[in-house]
Amino acid sequence: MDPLRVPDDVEDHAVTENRIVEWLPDGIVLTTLEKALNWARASSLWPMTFGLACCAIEMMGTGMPRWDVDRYGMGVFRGSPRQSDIMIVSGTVTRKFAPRMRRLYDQMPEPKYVVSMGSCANTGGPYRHSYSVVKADDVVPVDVYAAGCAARPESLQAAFLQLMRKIQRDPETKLFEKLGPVTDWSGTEVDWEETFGKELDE
Amino acid sequence: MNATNMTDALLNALGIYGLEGLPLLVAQVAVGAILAAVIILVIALVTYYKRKFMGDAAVRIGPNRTGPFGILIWVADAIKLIQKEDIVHRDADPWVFNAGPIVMVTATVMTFAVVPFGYGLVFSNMDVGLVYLFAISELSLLGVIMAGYGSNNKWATISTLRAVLQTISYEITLIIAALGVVMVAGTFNLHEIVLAQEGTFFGILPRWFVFTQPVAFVLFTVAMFGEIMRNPFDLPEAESELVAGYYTEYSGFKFALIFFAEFGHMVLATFVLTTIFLGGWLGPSFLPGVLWFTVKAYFVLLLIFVMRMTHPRVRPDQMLQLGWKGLLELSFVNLVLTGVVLAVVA
Amino acid sequence: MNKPPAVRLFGEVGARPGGKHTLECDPSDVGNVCSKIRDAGFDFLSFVTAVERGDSFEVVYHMRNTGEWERLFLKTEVPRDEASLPTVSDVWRAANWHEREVYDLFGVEFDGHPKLERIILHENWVGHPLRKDYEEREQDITLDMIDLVDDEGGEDHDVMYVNVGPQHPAAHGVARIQAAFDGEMVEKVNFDIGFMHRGVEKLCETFEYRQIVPYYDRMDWTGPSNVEGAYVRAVEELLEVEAPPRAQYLRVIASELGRITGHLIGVGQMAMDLTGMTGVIFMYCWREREKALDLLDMMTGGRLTHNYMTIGGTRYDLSEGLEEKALKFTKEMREAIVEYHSLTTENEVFRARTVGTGVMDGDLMLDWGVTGPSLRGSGVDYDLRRDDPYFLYEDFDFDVITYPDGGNYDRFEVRMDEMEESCRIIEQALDEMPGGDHQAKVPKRLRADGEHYAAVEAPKGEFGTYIVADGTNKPQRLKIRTPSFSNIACVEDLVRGEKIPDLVVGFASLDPVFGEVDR
Amino acid sequence: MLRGMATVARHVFRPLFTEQYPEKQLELPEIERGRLLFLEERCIKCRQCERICPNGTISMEVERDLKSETGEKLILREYNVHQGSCLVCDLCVEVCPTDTLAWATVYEAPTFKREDLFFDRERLAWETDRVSLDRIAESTFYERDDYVEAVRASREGER
Repeated sequence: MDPLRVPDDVEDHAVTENRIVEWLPDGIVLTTLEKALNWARASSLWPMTFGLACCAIEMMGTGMPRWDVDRYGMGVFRGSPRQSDIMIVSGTVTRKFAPRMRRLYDQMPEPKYVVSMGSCANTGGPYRHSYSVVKADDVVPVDVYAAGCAARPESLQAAFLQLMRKIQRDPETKLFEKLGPVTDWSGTEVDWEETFGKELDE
Repeated sequence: MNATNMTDALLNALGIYGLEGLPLLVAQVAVGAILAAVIILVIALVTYYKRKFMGDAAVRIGPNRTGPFGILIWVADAIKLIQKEDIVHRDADPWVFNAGPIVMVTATVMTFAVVPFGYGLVFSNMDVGLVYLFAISELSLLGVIMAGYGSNNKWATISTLRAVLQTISYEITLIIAALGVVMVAGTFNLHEIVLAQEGTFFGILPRWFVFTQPVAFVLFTVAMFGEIMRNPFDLPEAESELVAGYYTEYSGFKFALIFFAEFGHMVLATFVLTTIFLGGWLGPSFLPGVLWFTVKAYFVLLLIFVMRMTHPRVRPDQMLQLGWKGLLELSFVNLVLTGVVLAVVA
Repeated sequence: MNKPPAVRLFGEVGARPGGKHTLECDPSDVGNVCSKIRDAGFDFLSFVTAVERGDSFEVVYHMRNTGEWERLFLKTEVPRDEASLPTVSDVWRAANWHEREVYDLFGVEFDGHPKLERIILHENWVGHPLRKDYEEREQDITLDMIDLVDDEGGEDHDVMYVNVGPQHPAAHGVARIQAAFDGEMVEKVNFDIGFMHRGVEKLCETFEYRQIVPYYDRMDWTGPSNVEGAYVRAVEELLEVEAPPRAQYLRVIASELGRITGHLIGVGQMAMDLTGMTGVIFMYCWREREKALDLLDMMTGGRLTHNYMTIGGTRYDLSEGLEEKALKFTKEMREAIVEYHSLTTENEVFRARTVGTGVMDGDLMLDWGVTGPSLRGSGVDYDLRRDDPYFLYEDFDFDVITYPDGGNYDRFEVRMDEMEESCRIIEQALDEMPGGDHQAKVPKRLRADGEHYAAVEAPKGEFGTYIVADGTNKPQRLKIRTPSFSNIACVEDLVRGEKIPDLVVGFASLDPVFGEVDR
Repeated sequence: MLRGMATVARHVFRPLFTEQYPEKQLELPEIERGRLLFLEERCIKCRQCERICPNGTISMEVERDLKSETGEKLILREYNVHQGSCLVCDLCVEVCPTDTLAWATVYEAPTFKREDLFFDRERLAWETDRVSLDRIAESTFYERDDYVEAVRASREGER
């Protein structure tokens, strides 16, 4: 077995179930509360100061005046994994670094999200035939993949917006008018239940 | 509003008179809780304002998506932090670790009790207000020590050592500088200290202690920056060196408490500076006193923000050098001079 | 003195001449020969590497005489089975890390080396990847193999061992500094690098010559356009292709824009390490950087990874409207530099923090192999743009900035002033832009033979490429000499006895980029 | 010290530098390399792009068909571009003799699954048609208006 693979017993965190809601009885407050919680989670994603390679520079740029992710409430970069909500895998994940990255991920409190930024993190990118490079999703479960090499700040922001959508589980939410409904490659709209329903039920 | 105690004033305003014993206690606690909530709201708004102002100064926008102008961002932050997983890691000392933030927040909120926001608008009009203020605000250092020790983390340890060093070094200057004011005003009661600043020199210059005690003002401001651990004295939480200082290991709700306590401390400092040196609520009568107080505190807050954005932090040894070899001597000199002048004038 | 050094020296040091700039000797003599070479004035060791030649490894040393601008290669062959030779880390300190790297990637052992351990790969790694017969296999690296603290030092309870990194706000990427703190004092630091090792050198052996350029972009991600030059220059000189003057001027513009973007990050990050994340100076630096990136985007079609220089020219001609935008930018840049100064060097706290800390004198810096602004901050007047001109840099009028004291403050100031010089060069280049084509005629299939080393002055220092070609369309070995790798080696001397905050600042003042360090 | 604070204070009143991304997008230069497009009708199956691609982002499958009715000797079976590993280096576009490949200034591609970054032949055609044809048509850089028109016409005919 590849030692860097995610062990099976780690719960698929992709959309983590809400602990508070779990023990509440089904009914009145549930949906409203859940909506409020998801809104709060989506509006206050604090990223970890976690730069790897070239994309890290663009990630930093995304936090800087020109693009200013603080607009989405993401401007609070935290140095400590304990206080951050989102890990941006901004660059090549090497074999030597992968165990450390996994540990950082484990140190983050639930609910936590991972954005894989750029070709290196997505597939190994330019270095995919190298002896020392692994993919981001070999190590941690990834929520959103942002393409590009290096991913432009807009591309990363689009990924953030998609992630917020995913957290809110609402294809129609107002925050993201520009992006339109989620479509798959053939242009048909994604069935939200089908894509995320499994995670919702668990 | 003649009562000099906000609790009584509020009870009077609600038409509740003459309570005694347990009902009085209950009523006071209830009113106190409401007022504490107001303070908490103010501090929360300050966190929002800070992000907006910092954005402005860096030619960017700051939060603008959550609610109108992003004003709900602190709500989102708070809800998110409260529902986050609370991690107490294996090597931590759970009791000390958990109690630290609570001590910090309690100490911070308690200190607001003696700050007069307007004429008669003070939660508790103590005669030893200033002493109470310094004593209780020091309690939050205990919280810092508990947090740093309980975390069992090396960065937190270094940070705690720095915090203790720094607070001890600047506390003395802070108190001695304030003593100059106390000597002139002749009282420890904050409410009366403000009243002692009434009137003007030559009809223009207000009789604020910033003008009668300028050296003390400068010393107090510098020591205050040391005390609230903001740039250029933010050694304990130096992000680029110590990750997040003594709260490196905190997550979720406890982190929110610490965050809140830090901001509370900052807001408190602005209030105290306003009260002692800038004449509190005093000002031309076309605005109510509370508003004058707010305006003054706002400018002090701006000063803190701008300092924070502009200045690098000093090194620990430089911090100690400044504290023990500069400020302390000056503060004593100021104290003696004030005494001499007062004796001569009397 | 006009004779090439190899001819002049070979009798003196007891080695055979192997070419114009090359000496050869037996492996057992290396230590002896090297100390003689050093005595002859070669004070700067650029790199040490190995090349596989059938059944043996050829170990190559490249030295420089910074006073008179001479260069020298020393080669020696060791058999593959018992690859071992004496160390030269006592001759040049710079050899320390380079020899460890050769040991790590080739398995060549250096007798008498103070710390011959793996430097880039994980200590449990099996095999030496740059050997031609290396087979990729499952490496046994798992979660529980994270050694948290290096506990050497035993029972000394006054000393606290701390890991700074690999994930730390001041790690500038992913470096692990194992530090021993005595209270606030830094007793000892030990670097653990290689977290960003992507195996570029091995990959490049499988690429055709023109496929390698984009990989250079991804090494120094703060100013990629300079780094492309290092490769393009080496290949052009090897193939004896000459790019037309217009292309050279375009390359100069791209390089200098890249230098500005690189220095803005260097300056901003150092200021941020001093101020904390709430400081505005880094944000202001990024504002100017975005403008420069826009220009590069217009010029090259990519914001960060340009792939602009081709062998024999540039990919695109000067885009329309770039000239006036660039002139506007240089004007704004000069204004911005005044603002940066008001926030940093004119600030008393900043001066108190940086002047006189992290001081290292020029000779020691050279001994460690430090180049670039970090070296010039120690008063050594050494700039490849002037001393070994490329891309027609000799046409331009610019000053080489040096500051005398060698502290953190001086290194910071060098970067600030170099940005102004870059603005000057850009203006000159736009002003005197020659006409003509931007791409020379180059055969589609490139085949090269021989070996060559060429370097450019990247924002961090001397960025060089050592190509060994074997007549096919792929290089047989490509050694990339990166400035940051040599620069950060000196940190252990730089910060010893300083305080924790100065460890962070001293490290930042060298402006390391980990794509370069680890490749 | 005070000058630094003055600088900061001055910036409070400066115009903002921020681009509000989702509402406002930058005008990118025409040579911006965003996403790779494949205009299949032009392809002569020479496989040069596949060969020049450094990391195997482009992969194609060509079959030799000597008895073809259309007269073409080579038939393109597969043409895949893995956007997830593309390093936007421009080598394939440069090497293509018939301008089959082109760049669109499209950069947003957040996906929830890694497989969604994989573009096979069908998807490339769709992508070329929907996302980027307009942008290419507006661009003078590629000088292929006629071709874009032709592709669009043929697509509409198919529907």
